[in-house]
Amino acid sequence: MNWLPEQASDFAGRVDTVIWFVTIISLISFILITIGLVYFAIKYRRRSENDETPYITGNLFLEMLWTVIPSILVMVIFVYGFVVYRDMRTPPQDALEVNVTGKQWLWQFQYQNGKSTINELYVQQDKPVKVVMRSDDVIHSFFVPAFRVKQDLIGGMYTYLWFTPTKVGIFDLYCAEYCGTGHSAMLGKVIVMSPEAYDRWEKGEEEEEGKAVAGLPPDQLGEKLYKERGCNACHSIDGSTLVGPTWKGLFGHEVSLTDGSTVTADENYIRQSILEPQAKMVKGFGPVMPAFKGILSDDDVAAIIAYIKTLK
Amino acid sequence: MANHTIAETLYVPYLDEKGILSWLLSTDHKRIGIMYLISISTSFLIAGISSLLMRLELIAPGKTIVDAHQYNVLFTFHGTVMVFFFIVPGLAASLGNFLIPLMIGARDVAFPKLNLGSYWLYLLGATILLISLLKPADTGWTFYTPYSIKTGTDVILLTTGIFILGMSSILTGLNFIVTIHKLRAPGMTWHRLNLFVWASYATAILQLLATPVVGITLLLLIMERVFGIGFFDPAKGGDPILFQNFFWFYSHPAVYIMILPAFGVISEIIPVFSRKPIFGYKAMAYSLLAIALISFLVWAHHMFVSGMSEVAATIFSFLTMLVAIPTAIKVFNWTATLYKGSIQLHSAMLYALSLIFLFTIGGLTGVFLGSLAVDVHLHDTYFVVAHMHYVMIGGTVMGFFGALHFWYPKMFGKMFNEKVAKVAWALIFIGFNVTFFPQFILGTLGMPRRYADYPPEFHSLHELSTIGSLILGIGVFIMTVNLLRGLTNGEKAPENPYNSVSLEWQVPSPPPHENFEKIPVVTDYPYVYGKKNTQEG
Amino acid sequence: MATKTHSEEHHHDHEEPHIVGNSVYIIVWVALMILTGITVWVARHNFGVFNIVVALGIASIKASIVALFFMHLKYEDKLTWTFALYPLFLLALLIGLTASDVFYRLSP
Amino acid sequence: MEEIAMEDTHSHGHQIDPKVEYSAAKFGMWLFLGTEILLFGGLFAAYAIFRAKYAELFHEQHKELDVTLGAINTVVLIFSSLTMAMGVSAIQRGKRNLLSILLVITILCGIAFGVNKYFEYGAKFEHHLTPGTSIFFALYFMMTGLHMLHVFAGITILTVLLVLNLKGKFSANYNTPIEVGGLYWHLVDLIWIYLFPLLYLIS
Ligand code: HEA
Ligand code: HEA
Ligand code: HEC
Ligand code: CUA
Ligand SMILES: [Cu+2]
Repeated sequence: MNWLPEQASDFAGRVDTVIWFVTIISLISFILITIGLVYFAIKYRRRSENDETPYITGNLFLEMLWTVIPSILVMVIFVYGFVVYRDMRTPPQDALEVNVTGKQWLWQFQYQNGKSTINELYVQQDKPVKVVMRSDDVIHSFFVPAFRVKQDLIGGMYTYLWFTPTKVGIFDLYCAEYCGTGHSAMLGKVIVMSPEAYDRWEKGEEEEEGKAVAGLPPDQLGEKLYKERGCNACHSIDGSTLVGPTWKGLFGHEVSLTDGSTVTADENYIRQSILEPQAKMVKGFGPVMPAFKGILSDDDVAAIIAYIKTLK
Repeated sequence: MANHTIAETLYVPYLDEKGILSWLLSTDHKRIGIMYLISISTSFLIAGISSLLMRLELIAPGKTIVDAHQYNVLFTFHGTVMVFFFIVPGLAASLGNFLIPLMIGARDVAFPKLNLGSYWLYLLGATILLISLLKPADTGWTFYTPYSIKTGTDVILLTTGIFILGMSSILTGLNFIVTIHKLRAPGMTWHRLNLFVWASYATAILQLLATPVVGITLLLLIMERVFGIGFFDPAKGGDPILFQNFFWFYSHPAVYIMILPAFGVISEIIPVFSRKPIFGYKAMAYSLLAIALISFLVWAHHMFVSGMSEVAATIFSFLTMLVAIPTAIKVFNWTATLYKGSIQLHSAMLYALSLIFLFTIGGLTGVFLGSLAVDVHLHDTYFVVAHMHYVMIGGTVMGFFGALHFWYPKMFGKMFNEKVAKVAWALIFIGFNVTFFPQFILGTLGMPRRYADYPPEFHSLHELSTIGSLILGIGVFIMTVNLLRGLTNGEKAPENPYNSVSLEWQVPSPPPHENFEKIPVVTDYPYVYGKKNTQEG
Repeated sequence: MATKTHSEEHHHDHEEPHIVGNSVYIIVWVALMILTGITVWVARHNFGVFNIVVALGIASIKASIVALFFMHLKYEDKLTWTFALYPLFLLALLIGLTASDVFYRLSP
Repeated sequence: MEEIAMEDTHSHGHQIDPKVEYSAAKFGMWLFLGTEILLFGGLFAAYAIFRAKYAELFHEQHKELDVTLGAINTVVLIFSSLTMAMGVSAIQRGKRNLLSILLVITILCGIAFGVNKYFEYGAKFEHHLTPGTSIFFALYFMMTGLHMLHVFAGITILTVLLVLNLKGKFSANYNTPIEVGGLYWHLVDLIWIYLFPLLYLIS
């Protein structure tokens, strides 16, 4: 039965056992009640208007029974859930720390080795990771179903969660706390690598990525960045308006700004719009786009511009 | 109205006086009940239509009919209208108003004018909600800060509307508590009260004492937006989780404001259609109070992953489990009432039985969410959406529909078409399950709630859910039309079509303005069905 | 609750307003003034953590006096007492359980 | 229909028995006071949390408040509670004119309280202390502001009662509204009794 997602962290299995445990208790109570309902409704259906019925007002023993048994069961459920939860809240000393900042509407990860990534969290298989989180604006929530972990990110305070990934692969990361228009687009990936691959990534992603990426023409690299860096959360390429203006037909066109002036969307304007978005605000939009200065390299920006040019 | 004695008056049904003002200015509890009934049903249908739009958007990944912002507006509207305009005032104010005085043998509630005032407040709140639609809010029905402080949409008007509705709710609760304490007919002791009255009493306590807290919370939210005070804004040293604590201090008890009257309703329906006394009357009565009292202790189970302290999470998970116990007693006692009965599957009874079945699913999934380790995974996923609809529709709305069919002849003196009612019930029952059962699976698979768009792997289950919602919509539509047609084309109802022994059926249908020609003297509780000497059959 | 209110049922048949003499009120008022004086005086001295305890203690005494005498709570039935005290209990819950969150949050 | 017998009792018509009405009205007001306590409760809870969190800030900023003005207002309100209570006794003894006088004094006290607060707020705004200044001032303005609203509501109620009394509506036999209105006025006093030390006397 595939009603639980794949298990890819060490306590995914334990959480699932709790879920199964509660499911079985629930199923038993539910089936008992359903049998009672259906059986009685059929067996004692009204045969005539003058059916005789007994005057039964209650039965202390039975009532005690179905007070005490559920009480015991729910206490067991509580304790079991608590025990597993306590372990989920107690990271081991040797866990690798990663800092996460949630912003409307992207994830920014900072690693201890000084690297930083957007919307992609790189971790190593079988190595515990402690994710220390904070929010730049409203509340977000870091949710990786395959790991069975979730924790809100809150402005003005740090929160954390931890997990040990057990499977190499790419896993979905969702924002689970409603955070505005781009909430459903605030998606990311957790990339679990084998120790060797992780080592290589640590030593220099550029090399590795660079090789693959170097072969790409700029506009295709731009398209890749458009998806990976989360531009697609706010900018469509089909002409529809999301949180930000569409990129379709943007290049070379007049853009009206909030201060009443207009500019032509040339390379410089777009470059500035990406690096310091609040410098020139497009009319009809709020100041919500994060600044990508220091996050996107000059080459990246050039690639994105090349990509925007293709969107006629 | 006040001074003539009954003996001089002929029987004049309360419905007879015509003209809109004779309604809007009436202090007759029955008329006020009917006005609430019309208002909340309208709210339900409107919010239901908005949910159909949401479901249509979700029928496939990508944009279907609305964009992300419009989707957010839709679920905010759906959630706030369903919760604050339909289900919280819902059964309590409409059925409570209509039935409590009839059931306790009184001529009206304790403060009839205040009662009318409550209804006007409701209308005022609804008007403000409508104005707020010029720039509809997109916060979700929970108004979590700091998003609700920052968003550019009109949160102030919407929360003002809800604040006013809160006042209405408080005054209704107050009125009912006083009525039940002070206006019972001679001989109507506490252990002879209808369970619906007990349920209304427990609900009224929650309305009276939980609502002010959400009132001040929303007021503070408004002040944050207007004056920039910083209780909930981390940028100003405030604490966003404090908002959640305050909000749920009300909103958890509020879920029992929603469900308790429905529990009351089916405790009336089941004995009548099984011709058996309710099983364990006292346990049923006191479990209602127990639920109401415990419900104040569990609010933070909505916040297990919010960054609240682990200590608090543990305390609240423990306390949450406790509510399951009185509820379990109720579920088992209803089932036991059927034993050796003479069961008639009237449409009202079908809804009552569906309530037991569906609410059990909803309640048990609540226990999943109350368990800490499980909630971490399931929080803010479609599992929660499914849970709440199973308890709110499978519980409250089933109770509401059951009540409509059950007291329809009492309220209007007419009959609806029973066959059509059964067809509508079947469509609603099937449609409901097809809509919301897949959502449990979506949730465990990790589909987050409040998503305007979703990854393709969730497509088929969402599609199924949308199809279900259309079946459900058709069912609701047929039911509505059937009930409305009954008003104009229905046959005249017999005085007491189900041979109920409960007090409200002993007066003519529809009841006269004064309810009772003579104030009755009550000698037994309202569930004396069956042969008394066959204690054990 | 039911049995309690049940007995109250016989009660309200002969519930009459309770007339309190003005002399009682004057005494109560003098007491309140003295207590107000004490709070202000105490506030000028430092008792460490006990400051808030003393301040709230005196305020509670004053509030009880107002409720008992000015508001006639002393002469009310159990029902009124229940509904006068229960909100206070809920308030304590609201503060206490919220504190169990706010003051036990661990930072990572 | 054997089980529930209907018998004739002597209550005819729609009017509720005045004794029931009296006890219902009073009980209703007590319930309402419970709501009010929890309405302020949110603020008290916020106060408790933030005071524990920002003890220093509270201590520093409370010095901006004028203890003398606060103390005068306390005395004024407590005195008005006294006159209100005496007013209730007065009408219960049938002394209608005395009630009018006492109500006038109570209302005047309420107004004096308001005027006092007006100057207090004015001084704060002059020093640019507004609800947005800090959490402490947010609490100060919210708590005293909400209380002030209640004082106004109380004054309105008492004025209506005064007019009705002047029209001769109340007597030793019928004075429920006076007693119930009095309860509300005492609540206003009761809340202030807490606000005063919590806001003005933090040491
Ligand atoms: C009518 C409304 C209603 C009712 C009655 C309930 C009843 C319960 N609810 Fe639910 N709940 C909601 C409406 C309701 N809820 C809503 C609207 C939300 C979402 C809010 C939002 O975020 O938007 C929510 C969310 C919600 C959460 C938060 C989930 C999350 O966001 O992470 C939790 C967590 O504990 C929870 C728990 C419970 C429990 C334990 C009960 C219990 O009362 C259930 C008790 C009943 C039973 C258990 C079944 C009968 C008993 C038996 C058959 C006996 C055998 C049982 C056992 C042995 C276990 N609910
Ligand atoms: C009482 C409460 C209640 C009720 C009855 C419903 C009823 C329904 N709800 Fe809703 N729902 C909530 C309370 C309720 N809901 C809340 C509180 C939320 C959370 C909001 C938030 O996240 O902030 C929510 C969220 C919610 C979501 C999740 C949104 C998201 O997280 O992205 C979904 C999605 O499927 C949904 C669907 C439905 C459907 C299909 C119905 C159906 O049952 C509706 C059935 C009714 C109809 C289909 C109307 C039929 C009428 C007609 C067809 C017209 C007839 C006209 C005439 C006769 C004149 N609801
Ligand atoms: C949080 C939402 C958001 C994200 C994520 C986002 N943007 Fe934007 N963007 C906006 C908004 C809103 C505007 C319009 C207001 C403004 O000019 O700042 C905008 C404007 C722009 C413009 C100017 C467009 C015009 O029509 O003039 C460019 C170019 C742009 N963004 C590029 C990017 C790139 C590249 C990325 C990703 C690396 C990105 N944006 C990510 C919200 C976003
Ligand atoms: Cu970020 Cu939702
Ligand atoms: Cu809850």
